[in-house]
Amino acid sequence: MFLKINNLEKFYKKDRPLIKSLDFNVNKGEIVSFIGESGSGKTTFLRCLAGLDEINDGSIELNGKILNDSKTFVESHERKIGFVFQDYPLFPHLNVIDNITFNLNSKLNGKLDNVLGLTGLKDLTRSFPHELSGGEQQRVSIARAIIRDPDLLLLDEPFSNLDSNIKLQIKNEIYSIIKNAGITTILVTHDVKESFAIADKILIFKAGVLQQYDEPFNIYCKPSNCYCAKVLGELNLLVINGKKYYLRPENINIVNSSEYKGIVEKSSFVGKEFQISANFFDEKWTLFSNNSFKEGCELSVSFKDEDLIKFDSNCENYFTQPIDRK
Amino acid sequence: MFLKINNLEKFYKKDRPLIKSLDFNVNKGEIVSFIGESGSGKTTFLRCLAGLDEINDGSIELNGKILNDSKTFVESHERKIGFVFQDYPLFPHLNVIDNITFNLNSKLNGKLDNVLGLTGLKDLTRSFPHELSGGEQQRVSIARAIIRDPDLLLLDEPFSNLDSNIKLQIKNEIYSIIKNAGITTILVTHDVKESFAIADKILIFKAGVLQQYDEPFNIYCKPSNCYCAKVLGELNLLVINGKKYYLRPENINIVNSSEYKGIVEKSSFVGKEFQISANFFDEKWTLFSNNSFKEGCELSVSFKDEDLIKFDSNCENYFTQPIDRK
Amino acid sequence: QNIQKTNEINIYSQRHYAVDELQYENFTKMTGIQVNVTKANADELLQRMKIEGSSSPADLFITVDVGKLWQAGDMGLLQKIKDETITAGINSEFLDPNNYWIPLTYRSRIVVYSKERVDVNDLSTYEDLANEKWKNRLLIRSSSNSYNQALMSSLIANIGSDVAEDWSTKIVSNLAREPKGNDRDQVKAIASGQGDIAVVNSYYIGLLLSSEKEEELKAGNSVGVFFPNQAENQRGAHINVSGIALTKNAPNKDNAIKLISFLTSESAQQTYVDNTYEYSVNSNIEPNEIVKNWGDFKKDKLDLNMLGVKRNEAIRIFDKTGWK
Amino acid sequence: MEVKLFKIKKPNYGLLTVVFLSTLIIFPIISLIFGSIGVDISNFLYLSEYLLLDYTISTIYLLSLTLVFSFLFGVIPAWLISTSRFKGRRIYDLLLYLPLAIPTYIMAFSYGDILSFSGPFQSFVREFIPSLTKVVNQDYLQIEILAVLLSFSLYPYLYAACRISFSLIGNNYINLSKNLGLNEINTFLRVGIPLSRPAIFSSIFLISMEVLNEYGAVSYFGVNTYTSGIFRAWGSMADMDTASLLAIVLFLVVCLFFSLEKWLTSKFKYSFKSNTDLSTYYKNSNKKLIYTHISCITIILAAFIIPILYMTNNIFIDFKNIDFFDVYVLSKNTVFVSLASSILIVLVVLLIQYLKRISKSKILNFTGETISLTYALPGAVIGISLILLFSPINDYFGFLLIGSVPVLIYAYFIRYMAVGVSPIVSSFKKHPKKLDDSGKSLGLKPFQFFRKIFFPLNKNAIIIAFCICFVDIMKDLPLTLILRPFNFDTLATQTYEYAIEEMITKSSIYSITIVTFGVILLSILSVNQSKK
Ligand SMILES: Nc1ncnc2c1ncn2[C@@H]1O[C@H](COP(=O)(O)OP(=O)(O)OP(=O)(O)O)[C@@H](O)[C@H]1O
Ligand SMILES: Nc1ncnc2c1ncn2[C@@H]1O[C@H](COP(=O)(O)OP(=O)(O)OP(=O)(O)O)[C@@H](O)[C@H]1O
Ligand SMILES: [Mg+2]
Ligand SMILES: [Mg+2]
Repeated sequence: MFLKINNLEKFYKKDRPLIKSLDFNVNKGEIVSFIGESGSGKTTFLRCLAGLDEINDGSIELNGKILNDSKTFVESHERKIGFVFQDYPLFPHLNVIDNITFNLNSKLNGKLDNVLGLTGLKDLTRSFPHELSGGEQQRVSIARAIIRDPDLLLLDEPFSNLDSNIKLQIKNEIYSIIKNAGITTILVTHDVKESFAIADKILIFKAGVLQQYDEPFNIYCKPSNCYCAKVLGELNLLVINGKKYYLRPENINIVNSSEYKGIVEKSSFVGKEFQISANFFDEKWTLFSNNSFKEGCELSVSFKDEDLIKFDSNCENYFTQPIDRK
Repeated sequence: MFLKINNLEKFYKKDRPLIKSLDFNVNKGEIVSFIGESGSGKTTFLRCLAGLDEINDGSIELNGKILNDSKTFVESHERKIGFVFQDYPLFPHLNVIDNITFNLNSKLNGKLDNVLGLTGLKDLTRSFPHELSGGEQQRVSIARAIIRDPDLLLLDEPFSNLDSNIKLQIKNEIYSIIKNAGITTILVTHDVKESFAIADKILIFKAGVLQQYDEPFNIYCKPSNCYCAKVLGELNLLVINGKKYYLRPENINIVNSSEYKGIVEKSSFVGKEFQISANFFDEKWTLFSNNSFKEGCELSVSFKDEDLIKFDSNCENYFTQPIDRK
Repeated sequence: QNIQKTNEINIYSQRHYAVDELQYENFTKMTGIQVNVTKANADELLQRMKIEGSSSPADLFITVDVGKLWQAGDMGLLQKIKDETITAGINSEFLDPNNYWIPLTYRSRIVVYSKERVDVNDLSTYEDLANEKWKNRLLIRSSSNSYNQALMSSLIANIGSDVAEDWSTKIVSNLAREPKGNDRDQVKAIASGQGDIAVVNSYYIGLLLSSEKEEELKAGNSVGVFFPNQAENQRGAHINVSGIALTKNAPNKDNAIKLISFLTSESAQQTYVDNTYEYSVNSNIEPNEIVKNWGDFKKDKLDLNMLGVKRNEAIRIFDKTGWK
Repeated sequence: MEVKLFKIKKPNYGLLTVVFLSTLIIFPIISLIFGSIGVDISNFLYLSEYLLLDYTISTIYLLSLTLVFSFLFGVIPAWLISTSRFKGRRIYDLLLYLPLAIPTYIMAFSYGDILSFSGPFQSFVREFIPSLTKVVNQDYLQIEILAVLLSFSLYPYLYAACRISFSLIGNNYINLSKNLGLNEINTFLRVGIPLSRPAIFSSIFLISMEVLNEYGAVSYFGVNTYTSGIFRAWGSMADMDTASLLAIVLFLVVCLFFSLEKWLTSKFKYSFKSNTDLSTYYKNSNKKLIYTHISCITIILAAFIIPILYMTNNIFIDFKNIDFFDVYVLSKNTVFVSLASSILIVLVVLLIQYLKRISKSKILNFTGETISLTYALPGAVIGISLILLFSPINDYFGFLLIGSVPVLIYAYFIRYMAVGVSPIVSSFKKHPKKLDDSGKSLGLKPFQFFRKIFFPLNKNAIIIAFCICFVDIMKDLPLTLILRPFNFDTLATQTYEYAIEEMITKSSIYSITIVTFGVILLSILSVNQSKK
């Protein structure tokens, strides 16, 4: 176990714990994607890992060394943790190169070139932060973190301002850097696609509680509760004999006629196919089709019974208290 | 024509024009999505529209009134343009409510509640910016822009820090607000999905030049050049008899055997299906499949000839000079 | 170390004129004794001496207001000086009956008047300034000024506190403007016509009349000097002395005495009058030319210690009667 | 939850240092407060009955007027110069700091003389425009004019702090405000000023304390302020205890305001947003340019050039009597003590602010603020309390601490701490905490932190703090008077001694030397600044 989080608790106001009791481990070299709603405490958690905030209870252990518990607090600068901040603050008095190599004194010419190339900053080395576009600033911030081979890399929405092209490129490069160097990484992102693409494990976090922590495929196929299932993709609710079942949009086929009928509400082109919102049994469903349908059209669909997803009662929503996973 | 951009030119350094000659019109109530690479000048363009920068040549006309040309410059505070900035600055000394209602004095209780509800900020009205998460700050910034019914709404990556749930909700709400009020909107985003979902028109911008400006469906189906085609989705290159053809991943079917064979390089689960990178004729192709394939597997594919996309020679890349579209 | 000690004197002084330095230089030249001076406000110096107590380095205490000398004695900070050689040359009317301090120079608080608008015959005494006829014509500075406090103390001692209080009330109602500015400004105010008579210290007129600035000279020349209470059976003009005293624990007492006798010597007294417009306490020394022109005058014979004794009462009268 | 009794961190040297330093700084106050327990309060009651109400009213009136004028002279030019670029901007920027080098009482005496019957103004009118003689022949010693004169020499505090603060607002907020429909004036009022609240508050505090502690100019103008009460108790009634009691009451009132402000703004932040452009914001219309030039020139002329011309003229008049060797010796003394103390102050302020910034300790935060409060006590009272503090040592060891240069420097250090704090805090509060976080996560150790982030980011403010401290200490009177070694004069004491004896002419060479040092210092540093 490389990174061990034990019963971590964190609050800003005592009566409103933000992180109730977080408990998970990450192996060396793994990339964990941390998924949670806006304001759920993701950044706060990363700050605790980086030593910018103290935890209120529990412990954080990295590489066998306690970083923070009720007795110990290792200062941030002694932790060797790379952090790409959500709002990518850069030092205003330093240009791109100096920001990236800030506090590094060893010769790193080759490496620097490499990092500059991968983040597409070669032409901007002498620019100051305020002369950069949002995405460029973000890339400097990424470059600054990965150039120093941290023990643990924390990425807080690192790609939010990058266009798909450069994002893809950087993502792939970071992936290979991380994997080659075996840097344990925690990636906070809102884009589930991204998580799927590079994460070894996904951690779903909601209401201060870890909801599920597993490999992407497992989460997608065996979500521990309805919330987790929804996070990874849209879910259509179907009530059969008073029992609730869920269906993924891609498992629904549009057929000429069937017992399942609905009314089209909106159909919009999403590239490569149309996304259709329709009303089935008073529930709003989403499905995909290669054709567009007019608003008001009737639509018949079919699906396989094995694609129906069912949750037992305590998983119909999300967990509000930490569950014992041991 | 509500918003008219004529031959707009803008540079920071004279020898490196950022926007070479931009020329397009937007009708009242339309939502235009502005797509361009990181650092291509999108924010700069919005700043010019908002009157925070002066253009170097050409003109901007809103609602029949010249805002900026070689003789006129209407000051920013006289323009009534809503701007959600990319880095969502909030006044640090004002709480959420005061930030949102800054410089509004009319009674707007109902509206305020409405906006707060839609952005999910009801519990945070008394918080100060430094106590907000990244996504919350962004939502305040959105709320602040839409509460004041601008003539023109500029959204610069407004959803970059929002989780899919709240993003969807806000997007839909903004969409209906914009459509109801007939607010002309320019949306800068990196997420092509988003553009498809809410934009009436998409403007693709590259190398200082407008590449294509059309409805989403048209762009997807009739991209004016290779670059535009690529922006909207991945494209696989196929060379037949020395001629270049392109294929969309979704138009490729995996079959048991065919004359088109490739080697799988990586296959990753992206939710609902697997994305497969494979090597076909020394080109890197992307395709989708419901099953995972091992690295090194051989893969046979087929496609319909009508799905092959072909560009004439000057569209094989992107336009580097403004083209005359009249 | 002993030798070093005998070779210096430490002075806490409220006086800060160039002439003082000249005197000390002359003294050092004469005796080889080093003179160390700390110049500050009298009250702060008193406080400092009090706190320092027996470890105070000060040998001598010099002020420009005899009230503070009295106060120092009252606080037990001084020791008596009984040295005939010193007092011999000094006009006995300036001497401290208790021998706590030795006067160095003196000055009078006099009345000046507009030569244009005031008939000098209308002027008579300090008491007369309370007369109705000076309504809105009288100029004087604020009551926080120690010269005014000394003047009031002398009045209390001479005419009793009730009469003095009544006087003060009337003075306030006669004022041409709120008390403000320094003594020179009172003269300038007469020149500019804001008032007709003013109460000022004598040497400021000397300063004005010797000014290098033409306009100041004009202002100085526009007023006449009048010494009040000069008539027969009147007590004479109010005076105040600048004096020196030996501290209780003076570490260099012998040197200190030497300095005192030097400063009271005729040559040093001559140096004073040559450089300032004060009067010498030695009757043999004639004042500066400008000052001499005003003529001789009768001085109030009041025990100068009264200027300190009555100080507190004076202030309360000021406050009560609204003299700002 | 378990109770955390022991948190094994490294011993918090930072905290210890700060507590030690601030104890050093507020010790005299504490001793004063304890010393005043159980003193005879009859004089105090007497004063409060007869005078305090009166004194308080005129204090408040004078203070309000002075603050209004200082605001006009300080804040508006600071905004204009920070947010626009025009020819002459740099020279205005330099000149606008300089009136600080003119002591308030010199400003008052000079203008008193300039405007008086025999002054150049009235003489000129009498000579050349006799018809106006009646109009200009006024009593100029009015409280309103005093307020203007005080603000002439005090506005630079506001100017300096606002200049720092305004230039660190960041394009980002300015753009936001433009976009939300505010024109420049409204941006100034609704964004510039609120975002500079710490700067404005701390300099208003400095100015208020200067006004409250001002005695020379105030009594010359016949205005009785609270301080007059203190000196009346002390000087005239020979009652030091009452004087300290009054000083303590004032001190407590100030503390109250201070805490109130801290409490009110505890949640506010004033930093700019990171990655923002900090330079140029507003275009200059011709109208605005004219206005800018007129306002800057008027202020510089009235607050600096005229008094300087007056002094220079005096010097020529009195040229033959000037003892240049004396001027040289005094300059040496003055520069030495000012330099030593201002370096010390800037270092300590930096240390404390820096530790405050990197630590989350509440105690540190608290002490960091309190050290400015010593400024609320009149210098003379601090002087006496130091004598009180050191005389036992004198007794005990048998050597003299009081009246030695180290104690004098210590006294300056205590008293002028607030002057150094103001610009540095204004600047520190402007820099986003995010930068600290980045630095920490990039592995900066505390000292490196200072060298690599705080120093470069706050360099301007540090330079300005140093200059202002230096100039202020050069002007110091009450502390120097009472605590200086034997035979030790400074330019300020000499200026004062002549001025108080109504020999302004003679004092001019000394005051102009003070100003000259101020000019030299500011020029060197501003040249240094512009290299950047
Ligand atoms: N200093 C603070 N004081 C009080 N509350 C705070 C503070 N910082 C953050 N919060 C609150 O804690 C919650 C979690 O914040 P955090 O930044 O960790 O969210 P997040 O998961 O990163 O969200 P996002 O995806 O929007 O960035 C938010 O609701 C925020 O309002
Ligand atoms: N003040 C400036 N001075 C010089 N160059 C600048 C300045 N501001 C921006 N630039 C440059 O202009 C280019 C365009 O910047 P802009 O912010 O418009 O990009 P953008 O399209 O918004 O990119 P992103 O998607 O990354 O936000 C960038 O390469 C940037 O480096
Ligand atoms: Mg966050
Ligand atoms: Mg941008």
